[in-house]
Amino acid sequence: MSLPVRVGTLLVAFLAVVGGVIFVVIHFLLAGPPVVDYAAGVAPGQPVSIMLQEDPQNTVSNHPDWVSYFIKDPKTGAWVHTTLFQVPAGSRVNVTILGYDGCTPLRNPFWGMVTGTIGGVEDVNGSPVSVLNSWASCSVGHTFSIPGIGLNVPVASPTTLSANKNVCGLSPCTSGPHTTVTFSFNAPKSDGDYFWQCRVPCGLGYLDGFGGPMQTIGFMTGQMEVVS
Amino acid sequence: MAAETSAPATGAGEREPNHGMRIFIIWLVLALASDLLIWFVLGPHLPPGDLASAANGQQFDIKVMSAMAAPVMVFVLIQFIYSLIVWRHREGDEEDGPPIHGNTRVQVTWITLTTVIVLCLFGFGTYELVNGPGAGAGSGEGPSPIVNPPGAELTVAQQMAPYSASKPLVIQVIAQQWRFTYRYPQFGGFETTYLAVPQNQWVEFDVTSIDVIHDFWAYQLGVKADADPGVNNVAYTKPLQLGSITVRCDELCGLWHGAMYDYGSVMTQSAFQSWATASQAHFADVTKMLPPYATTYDPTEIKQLGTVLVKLGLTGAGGGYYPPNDPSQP
Amino acid sequence: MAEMTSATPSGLSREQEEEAFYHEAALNAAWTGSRLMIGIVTSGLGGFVFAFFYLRSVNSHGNWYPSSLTPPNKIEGLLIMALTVASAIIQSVGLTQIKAGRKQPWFAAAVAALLLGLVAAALQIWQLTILPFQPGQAGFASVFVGAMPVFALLVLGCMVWLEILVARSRNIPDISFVEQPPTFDEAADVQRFQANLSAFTLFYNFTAVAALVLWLLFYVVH
Amino acid sequence: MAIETEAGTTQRPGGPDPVGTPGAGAWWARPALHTGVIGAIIGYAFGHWLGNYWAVPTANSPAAYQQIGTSDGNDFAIVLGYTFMLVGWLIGLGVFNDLVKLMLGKRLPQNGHEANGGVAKYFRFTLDHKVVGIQYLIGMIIYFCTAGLLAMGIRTELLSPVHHVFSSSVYVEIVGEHGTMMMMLMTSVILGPFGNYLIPLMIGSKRVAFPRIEALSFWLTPAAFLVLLSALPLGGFHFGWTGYPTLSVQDTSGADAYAFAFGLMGISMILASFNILVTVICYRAPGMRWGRLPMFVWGILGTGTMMALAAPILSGGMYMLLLDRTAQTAFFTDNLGGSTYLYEDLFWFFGHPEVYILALPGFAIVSELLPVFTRKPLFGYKVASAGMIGVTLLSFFVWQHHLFDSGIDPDMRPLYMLTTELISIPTGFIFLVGMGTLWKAKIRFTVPMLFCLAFYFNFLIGGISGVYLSDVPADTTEHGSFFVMAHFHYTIMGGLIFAFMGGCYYWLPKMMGISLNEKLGRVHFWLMFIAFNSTFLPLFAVGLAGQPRRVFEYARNLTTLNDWVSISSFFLGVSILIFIINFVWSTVVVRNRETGNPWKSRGLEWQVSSPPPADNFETVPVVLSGPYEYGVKDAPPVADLNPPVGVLAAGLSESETARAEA
Repeated sequence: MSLPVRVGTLLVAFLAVVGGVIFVVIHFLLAGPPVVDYAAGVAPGQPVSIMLQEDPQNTVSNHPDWVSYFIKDPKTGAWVHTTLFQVPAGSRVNVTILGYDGCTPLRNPFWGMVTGTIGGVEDVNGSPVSVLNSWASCSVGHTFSIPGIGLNVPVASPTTLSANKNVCGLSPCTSGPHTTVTFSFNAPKSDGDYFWQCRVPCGLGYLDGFGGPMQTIGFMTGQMEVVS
Repeated sequence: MAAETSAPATGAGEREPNHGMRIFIIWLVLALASDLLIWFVLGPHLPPGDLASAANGQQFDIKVMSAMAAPVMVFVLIQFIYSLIVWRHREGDEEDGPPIHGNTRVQVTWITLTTVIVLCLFGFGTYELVNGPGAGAGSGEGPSPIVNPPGAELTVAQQMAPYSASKPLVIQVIAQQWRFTYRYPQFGGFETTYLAVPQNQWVEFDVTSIDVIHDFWAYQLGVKADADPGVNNVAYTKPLQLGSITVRCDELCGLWHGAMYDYGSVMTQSAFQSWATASQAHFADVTKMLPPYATTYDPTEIKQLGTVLVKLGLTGAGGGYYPPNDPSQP
Repeated sequence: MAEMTSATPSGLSREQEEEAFYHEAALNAAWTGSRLMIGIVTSGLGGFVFAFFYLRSVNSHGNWYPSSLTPPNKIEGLLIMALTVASAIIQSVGLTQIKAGRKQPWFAAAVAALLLGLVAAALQIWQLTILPFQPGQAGFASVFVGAMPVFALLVLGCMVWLEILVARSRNIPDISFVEQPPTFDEAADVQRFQANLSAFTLFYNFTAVAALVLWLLFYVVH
Repeated sequence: MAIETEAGTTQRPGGPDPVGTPGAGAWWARPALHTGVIGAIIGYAFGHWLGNYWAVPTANSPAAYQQIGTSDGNDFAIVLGYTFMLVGWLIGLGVFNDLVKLMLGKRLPQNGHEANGGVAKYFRFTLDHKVVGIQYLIGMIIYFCTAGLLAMGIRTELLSPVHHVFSSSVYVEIVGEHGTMMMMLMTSVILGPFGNYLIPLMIGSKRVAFPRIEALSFWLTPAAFLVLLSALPLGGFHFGWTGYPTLSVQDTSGADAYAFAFGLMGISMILASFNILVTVICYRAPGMRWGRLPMFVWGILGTGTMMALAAPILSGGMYMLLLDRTAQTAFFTDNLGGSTYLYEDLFWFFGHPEVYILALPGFAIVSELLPVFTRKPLFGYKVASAGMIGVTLLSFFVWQHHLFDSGIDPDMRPLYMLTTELISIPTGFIFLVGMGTLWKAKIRFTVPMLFCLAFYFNFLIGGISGVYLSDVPADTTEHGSFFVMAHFHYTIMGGLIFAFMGGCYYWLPKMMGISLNEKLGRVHFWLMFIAFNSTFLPLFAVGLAGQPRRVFEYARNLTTLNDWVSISSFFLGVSILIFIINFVWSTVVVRNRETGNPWKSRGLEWQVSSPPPADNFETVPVVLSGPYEYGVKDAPPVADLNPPVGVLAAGLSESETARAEA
């Protein structure tokens, strides 16, 4: 091969490699679900109200059988398929979670205890509760736990057999048997990313129930980004 | 390396200096200096510190290993640097070097010396493991440790006996994705996320997991033990000073492995006892829900499962990965 | 290289000499290679044997071999093992024949061994489709489901090798096994065939031993 | 055998390629890379369809593999897809052509001529060990750079303890991809290119024992590489390179890619080592006694032995993992009679020899190069070879030191402490040999020599830190921390990769007939040496200060050290980039021809022209003396390249001569 051909081939190969790397980085490594911003327009220290729902499936993704959280966008009011949200530093966060999913026993019943909320309780359909027993009764659907700030809230589930067999079938859920869980906690004063997760083994079809949606951001685990 | 630096070297025609003696003297000075430095200056600050007996033992081991290694390293480095400077190729010299194929005395000496050093280190390490201050060096020894502190409690009945300051404190470490919880069987078996240990008392960690493999690493206590599902991995340490403890998971356990850490503290005897009693009361409600204390747990088989759950087709807290007719469904 | 083909004291040209040199190296390679293969496969099967004894000694949750486990059919197991061993024995007997210069008896034995081996592998695969237990039902079940396809694959691989030998032997006249063939090429061919056959026999007999060991583990010891 | 000489053709050592002769028919009709890719695509599609067809629960068999329905992931389809993809890839490359011919009773030509296929031959399944060597070389550089880029990603994330560039999921994916790619593919970084290319030349052989197996071993590596990368679109795998269950059984489909690729690479290792071992044992030239074997060959012999005996365990372990993930066996699930310790034992029974598979070729290269650039015989030839044999043997008896804290057999720990510390004795031999060879030498600071010297420096730190890890109490702090990470980067990156670079600068004139730019080479060396040490030396401190491996959040007081390391690592990346530029510039653009023996080496491979003739040697050489007789008065030349006719015949066995005469 002559020199121009060789150099030309080299250039093409070089561009192909650079293009490939950029594609992989953007498409696979930096891609992720959107972040729902609860901090925009809220002065630091002011309370924010966030709303989540947990669904027995996720028919808007390519994993229709995976359980999933959805977060309500404060601006549009639409349910967003993500588990990332931003709150202002040092503010009181009022959380409402709509539990549309049925019950499952916790792997460790210890997580049936409410910790880290203001007052140490959560309100299940309006009445305060501090402990839910997921082994003896059908009471816990999922949990909302932020270990970094010691927060653990078991999200109650519909307790009757018929309700559990007739959970909503289309996400984001708008109707069907569900519970409403509310609680408040104080966001940390310094900014940073705090991961949150569910502790119920709800990754059905995965060993220990902890694969799939449990370890995929956008389904049952995500991050609370504290911004100041 | 010092390859490019030009240092004064003996000319070719001059009397051959005694290279061996030169290297030996340089080595002696530097080795001595580095050993003194390691032992007296660096030694007391070496990780993981001296908060607990196991940590202390590890610090001592690292100190001794460093003191042993430094002369060896210094020797090899000096030998290399000296050779590179003195015997570098000179411009215009196209002759080959002297045909030295080997030297039996040097070879035998080297092999003997390295063997002796290695065997000494082995003897030292074994002594430290078996008889050192750390009782098993703070590492996980499995369900039946060979090195136990006095009064170690290895059966469930022994571990659940009421707390006494004269016996080791038993703490069960339960690892799960992605949090450690600590269970204190001597205080009614309450479970908490905070690790508190008393000063000047042996602590027995019974480490287990209810899902994948984790590793319990209480850095300042000098304790590291894998948390395997279905296995009770025992490790001992004796906190000697008051202070805070960092606990990290040291075995990749999935998505949030990097965020699986928490903190604890070494308290005085009395502070610990009042903390434990208060916690026992605080967690009383949730303690009633916990499975009876055992060395390992199998959440895929839950004896007290509610009727609605059973009617839903659930037998335990598993993922239903294995088919329903298998004996267990983790 | 034509200019180097001058005669030598041994009567060989350089070309022939090199040919002979690499011919001998190839014969040695068959010998060495078969032994090394046995080492490699021993190591591979050793993993399963280790798994067998490790899980058996741990007996985690009493689930190594629970009483609820229906064992694999003993007759099937015995048959698979016996067919493999018989195949290896028949082929080995055939080898003594061809070494004594009788190709046809070996050929018949090899074809028979080939059929028996294929039947054994097929039986093994069939057995795996009708097992009376779930793969994850017990430690024993897991090791069985893991090891047996590897064993079947091993036997199948041996049968491919044997088929190659059978196919190749058809191109070699019977008389070549009785007396030295006339040309260098033909002689080399026969020798390579014989070296290959010896290597195969050794490896296949090893496979038969492996069959016996696996049978003992899964049907007798368990 | 009839040897027709045709104009414009050269003899190929392995015989004609099974994929046809160049010039015979259109290029696209002959098996090569593109047909392999087509075969792979067809194979994957078929396998994937089969997996969906067979395993997805239907109305008739709802219970079987019900997890596929609930988990939204059919691992059967993916694993079968990979399997058939591999088969299609190999069929497309023409790997099975000769097997089919043999099964049909046809003879394969043992010898033959073939036109020099130009660049095209490098994209084909070929029986020429020199082509395979070059293929390996390019392949290994690509794999190394891919994994290296991922390492840059890791260090970018670790710039800050709280603010994240990647999500934790992607971070763990990158860590796993980097580790696995390096650990599985770099096993062949020296045995592949230099071993396959140079071993026949070094032992004076015109051929290798099993050219088809050798070529197959290479063509499995791109498959393993791409399968491993395919984990990214599948969602990655989140358990590092060790793949401990039950995490790896629990993970999503990316785990299939990990297990399949790693197991496949195990097979490639077995095949490569099988060919090399038999070649060294059976194809040495007359006079190439064991006592005259170059050190490089000794090292590769040890490496091959470890590969051949350890890699089957790896492939077996990965196969069990795949079964647990697909067929729902329970090898590693404790509730069902399995044990995670089983995997840990199987993995490390391979994994520890593997560490020496990665170290020994480095020893081999430096011991080979040192005499050339000191112009002295190797000091203590027997000690050096004994060291390599010792490392090989001992490497099988140390694996449980990875499990000191795991809770297995506490009473076995002193034993493994002993074996682990013992292995530093044969490793020390290599240092003795190095120091002895430098003694009173005439040291030439060429680029390859610089890399060799850096090897000794880096491996000294790597080796000594390894002794800390063998001590159970000290290991309790260091296990699983960045200390371990720094330790094995010192031995593998600082050892193996530095030696590999030295080998590149030293042997590229031989292999390609092209010398690399020396100025750039020096810049590459100094930058790489300084950046490497600046990257990994602080990590010992980071580890001792309590930072575990594979975390994306770390203590804030370690930020400065981590930032220092990250920035150094970017310089390390730049140094590799300089190497790539040098490599590409020298081989593609400038092409500075080098045909002779630029290093005045006595190595047998340097006695023939560069690059060597197609058949390696005009005639089979007769080796007359050892390879390191520098400065020895009246030392005979290393070999008689044109021995009188009859010498070869004299070495043959009686019957052989008699038969040949007939």
